[in-house]
Amino acid sequence: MNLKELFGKKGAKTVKNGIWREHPISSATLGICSALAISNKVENAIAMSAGVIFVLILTAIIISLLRKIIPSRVRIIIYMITIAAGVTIVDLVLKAYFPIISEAMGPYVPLIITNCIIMGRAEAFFVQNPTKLSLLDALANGLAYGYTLMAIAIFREIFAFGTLLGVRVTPAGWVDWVVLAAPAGAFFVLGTFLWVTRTLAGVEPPKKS
Amino acid sequence: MIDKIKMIGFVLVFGIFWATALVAVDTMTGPRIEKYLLEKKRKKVLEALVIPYEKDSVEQVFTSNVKTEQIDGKEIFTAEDGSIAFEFAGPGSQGPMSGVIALSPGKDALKGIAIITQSETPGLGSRVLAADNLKNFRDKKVVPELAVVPAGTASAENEVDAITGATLTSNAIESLINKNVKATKTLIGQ
Amino acid sequence: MKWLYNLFESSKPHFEKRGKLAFFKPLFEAIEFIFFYPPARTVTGPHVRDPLDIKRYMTIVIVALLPSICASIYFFGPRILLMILVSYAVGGLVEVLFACIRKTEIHEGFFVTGILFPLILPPATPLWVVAVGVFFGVFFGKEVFGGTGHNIFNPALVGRLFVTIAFPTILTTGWTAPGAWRGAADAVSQATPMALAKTQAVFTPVADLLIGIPSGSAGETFRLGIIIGGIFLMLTRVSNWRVPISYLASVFVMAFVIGLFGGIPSAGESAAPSGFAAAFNFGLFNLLGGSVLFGAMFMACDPVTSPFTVPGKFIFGIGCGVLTVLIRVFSGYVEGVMFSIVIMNAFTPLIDHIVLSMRYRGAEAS
Amino acid sequence: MKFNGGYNVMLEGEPSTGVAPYQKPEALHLPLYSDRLDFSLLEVEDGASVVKGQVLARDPVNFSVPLLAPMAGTINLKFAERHITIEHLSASSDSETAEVGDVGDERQTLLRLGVWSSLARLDTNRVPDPERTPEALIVSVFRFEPFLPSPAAILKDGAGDFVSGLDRLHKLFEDAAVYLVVPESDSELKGQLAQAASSNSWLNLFEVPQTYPFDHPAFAAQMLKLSPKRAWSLDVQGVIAANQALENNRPYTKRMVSVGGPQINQPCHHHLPIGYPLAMIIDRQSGAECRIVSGGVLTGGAVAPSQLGLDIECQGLTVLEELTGREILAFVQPGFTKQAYSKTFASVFKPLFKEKRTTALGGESRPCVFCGFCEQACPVGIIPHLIYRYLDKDRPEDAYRFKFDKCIDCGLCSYVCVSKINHLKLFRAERSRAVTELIEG
Repeated sequence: MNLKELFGKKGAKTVKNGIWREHPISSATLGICSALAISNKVENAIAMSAGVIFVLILTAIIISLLRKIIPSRVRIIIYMITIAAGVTIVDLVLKAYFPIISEAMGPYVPLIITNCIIMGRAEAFFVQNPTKLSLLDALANGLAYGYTLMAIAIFREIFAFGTLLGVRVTPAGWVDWVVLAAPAGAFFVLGTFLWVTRTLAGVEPPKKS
Repeated sequence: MIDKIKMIGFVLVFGIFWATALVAVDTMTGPRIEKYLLEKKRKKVLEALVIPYEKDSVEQVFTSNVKTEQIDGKEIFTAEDGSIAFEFAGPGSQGPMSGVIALSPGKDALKGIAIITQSETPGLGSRVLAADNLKNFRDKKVVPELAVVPAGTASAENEVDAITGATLTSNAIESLINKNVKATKTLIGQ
Repeated sequence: MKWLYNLFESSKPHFEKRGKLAFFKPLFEAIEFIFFYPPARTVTGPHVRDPLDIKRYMTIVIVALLPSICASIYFFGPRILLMILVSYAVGGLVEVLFACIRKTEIHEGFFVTGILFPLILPPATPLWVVAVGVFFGVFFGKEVFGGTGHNIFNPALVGRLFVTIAFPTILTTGWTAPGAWRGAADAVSQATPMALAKTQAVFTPVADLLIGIPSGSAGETFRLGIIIGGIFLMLTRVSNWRVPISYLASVFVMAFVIGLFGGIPSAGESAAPSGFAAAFNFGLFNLLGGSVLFGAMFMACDPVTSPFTVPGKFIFGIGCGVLTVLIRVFSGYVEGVMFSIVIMNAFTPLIDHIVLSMRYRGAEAS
Repeated sequence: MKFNGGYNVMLEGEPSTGVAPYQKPEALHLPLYSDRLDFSLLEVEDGASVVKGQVLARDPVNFSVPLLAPMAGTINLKFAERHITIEHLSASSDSETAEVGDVGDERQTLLRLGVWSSLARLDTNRVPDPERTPEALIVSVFRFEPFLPSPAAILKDGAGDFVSGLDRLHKLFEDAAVYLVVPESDSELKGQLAQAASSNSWLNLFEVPQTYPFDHPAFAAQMLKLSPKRAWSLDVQGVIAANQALENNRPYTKRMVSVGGPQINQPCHHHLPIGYPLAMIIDRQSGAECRIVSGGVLTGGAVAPSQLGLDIECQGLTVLEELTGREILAFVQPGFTKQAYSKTFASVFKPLFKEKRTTALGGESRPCVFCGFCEQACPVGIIPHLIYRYLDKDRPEDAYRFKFDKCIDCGLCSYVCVSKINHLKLFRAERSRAVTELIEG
């Protein structure tokens, strides 16, 4: 299967950029806050990624559909309203149907509003591109965010709780690495993740002035 | 001018649309959320009062076993055997802590403790607050005062063994219990 | 030694640019240069140089640590040797890997980190925790910053901090009583003097502290040896006296002041002892108890992570001392040395910057 | 006055104050270059015969200071590259010296007779402009850097010349103040100088501890708060030569040169003409590979193997053995025989002794660990490692912000460096860059 056949030339490029070359976390360092906070358990990471992907898609559809009639002076407000509404929906649904996950994620669900990936993509992409491309972009970026979160979460959950998706995977006598359960531990994992992916993707560090 | 009106109009329409959508979602989810929160509190009260319950039968067990009354704005839960439970909140060793304390019918001993929120050091202080360890507090005298003593030295009726390496959390919960028990006893006039 | 020299000479080609083992050239060179100094000459003036080099500089620190190392082996058994071995092996591996990948020399700073790290751990720490800690300390504490000379935090302390928050249960219960390994089959766990003082208001006598009767980190119990080693370091000018002395003095003064105002922990109902003598004793206990001595003599004075300006050294030492006592008395932790040094490490560049900008206030860029 | 830092390098082979007897050479090889000068303008032709004091070449950059013939003989320009060789030397008396043109003012006399090139501006260390006048003249009467000629040897029978030379220079420079840098300890010579100073208000003594580099004129200028732009320095020989030039019209072509170092059999002083063959004065102990350092071992430069004779600015020669062997486990040996700045060698338990040093770097180059030794050793109170860091990052403006301009290039920071960093090299490069910029801009 070929990306180009599937999505066309432009679409393939959008997907590739989103998932790897212009990875929102490792290349643009966006969405770090939630990546640090919500990556302690795979379960939470899935919920968070799903939430972000949902809001991203919602925003992509609405903004790209309305891109020609949104007055440019109020576009940021429009993004905000859309994102905030989407997040509130996610929050309410989580609270009602997945209360335990909602509690574990605490204030970070409402804080999806401030997740720069969504705002950034809205301003950089959705408002300038047709719906189909925007959808692809939203999906790609959401997936990139998701797999990053998952990678970190898998590592952290195994080391910090000895489990994977709640199932014990470590041998008897395993001692939990408590630090990795705390956001401080996420810093080390995320830092190493950024280092590895940036080296692989060939991202140059910012030049010193 | 027309631009401005258009702009304001667009934002208004857009906002109203989303407001409606949100109201709809809220009406759909609201009852479920409320029910969950209530159930959560009831579970903790039942835990503290050491009343067994099934996952699905919380509401039924609670309503049939526990009476709720308000004294000076504080909820006091009374079980059939006369033991009472009440919520508490206060400083732990690393951060705030809240939960439910239950007293025996004679109001001189602990019936049980359940923790709702806590922020003790994971793996260290939080071991004190684990359900298994909280069992050690059951039936301990709170008259004159509950005392947490170094591990392995508990002998008197009001003494609880501390956990090695978690003395500070043990001390924090000890003083929280003593303080709240005294306050509640004055409240209910005993 | 001739045979060894020939061995090095004959195996050298394998590590040259085209050789099979070219990747491991830094490791080969490091081992070779330990035995045979490189025949490096001066090129321009000064044509003669002082004979002191980094290798000897670091060796002196290890020499100063010898009393503590010997005492820890005496008190806690040959297990300590194993811990040191693991620390050197794992930390060395990280160091060598980085040097090989970066194609630089292997720097000597690790000699000190590798021995300091096991000495600041509880003596019953499992070996795998030692390995994790030293890996983390060297990797995140030093190598990611660019290696020896570029690190912001003391690598040994970074490792210690990591295992402390990663494995709190192990790191707070591994206190075996000194000498217990020779008697009981199971090492007896014993609360440290700082924990006893904080939770039960039991103050260990000064004489016991000096000889090392109460429990503590592997290297910190024999305090007489630490004092001797620290003075040796200061006399040889390897550590600058300003940091340890201001650190220790400020710990004493701070604890004394807190003692005067009744901050001494008391057991149960009885009121805290107060008065001049009690405050003095509290100050002395804070000075000798816990790891203040070890931290001041061997960790805080690390030249890379402490300020290089003279007033900065005093500020750094006083900051460490004040923070240590504050953490001990007012926080949930019984010991604050590690945290205070790491916190002050973070302030080091700021302290230097302020001191320099005051010293060169009138100076204008040309 | 408070003196911080400084350190005496204890090197074996200090030249005695005795002057070795003069042996007549076969030929003189005058290098056309020296530390500061470059005699690119030749004034003689191959095969010409010259008399003593005749101008052989001039340095067009430095106010045309001349290179003078020290003895009469025949010129050979082909013998060696960038050298003027004088062959068939004839014993000449003072009457046979080159013809003196019209006696101009005294400055022209000093310039023509080769004395002016000994003067140095303290800010740039270059030959000063003969049209200008300094505010102060600083003469260092003692040298602590191993091994420069001992003023005691030079002044043995020239003390009178020295004092009257100072008087003449003081008048020549329009009543400029003259500062003599002398050691704190008492000596006969110092007594004489103090007497001269007490009777002449323009003559001042500046006492310093007997430690390197407190004898440095630039250091004295800093401590005395003299403007380095307006202060010039001259060595003791230059003062005596100035007196003889002005009094007897004698050209300055013979130098007192110290020859020392661990490899020299009998370290002592020599009184030699410029261009004297180096091979004749270096009496080595063994055939080991050696480095000849011209000037002190800290600040001097190595003499190139192609250089055959004494150059015009050479003050002393120190011969060091090049390091060839490899020390075994040097970092764990007690070190009873090693003098060190720090107290990390067992030699601290022994009284001070002079050590036989080689050109060993003494370790491997490493990144700075902020041990602070360079700052402690620095005599002018700057922070060498900080300045090095900025210069290394090519940020000279920051280096000057931290008072890099106070640096006197004594080289102690590089000497004591644990990480074997050569601060001096970078500092000198920056200074020469700045001087070039100053002159061109």
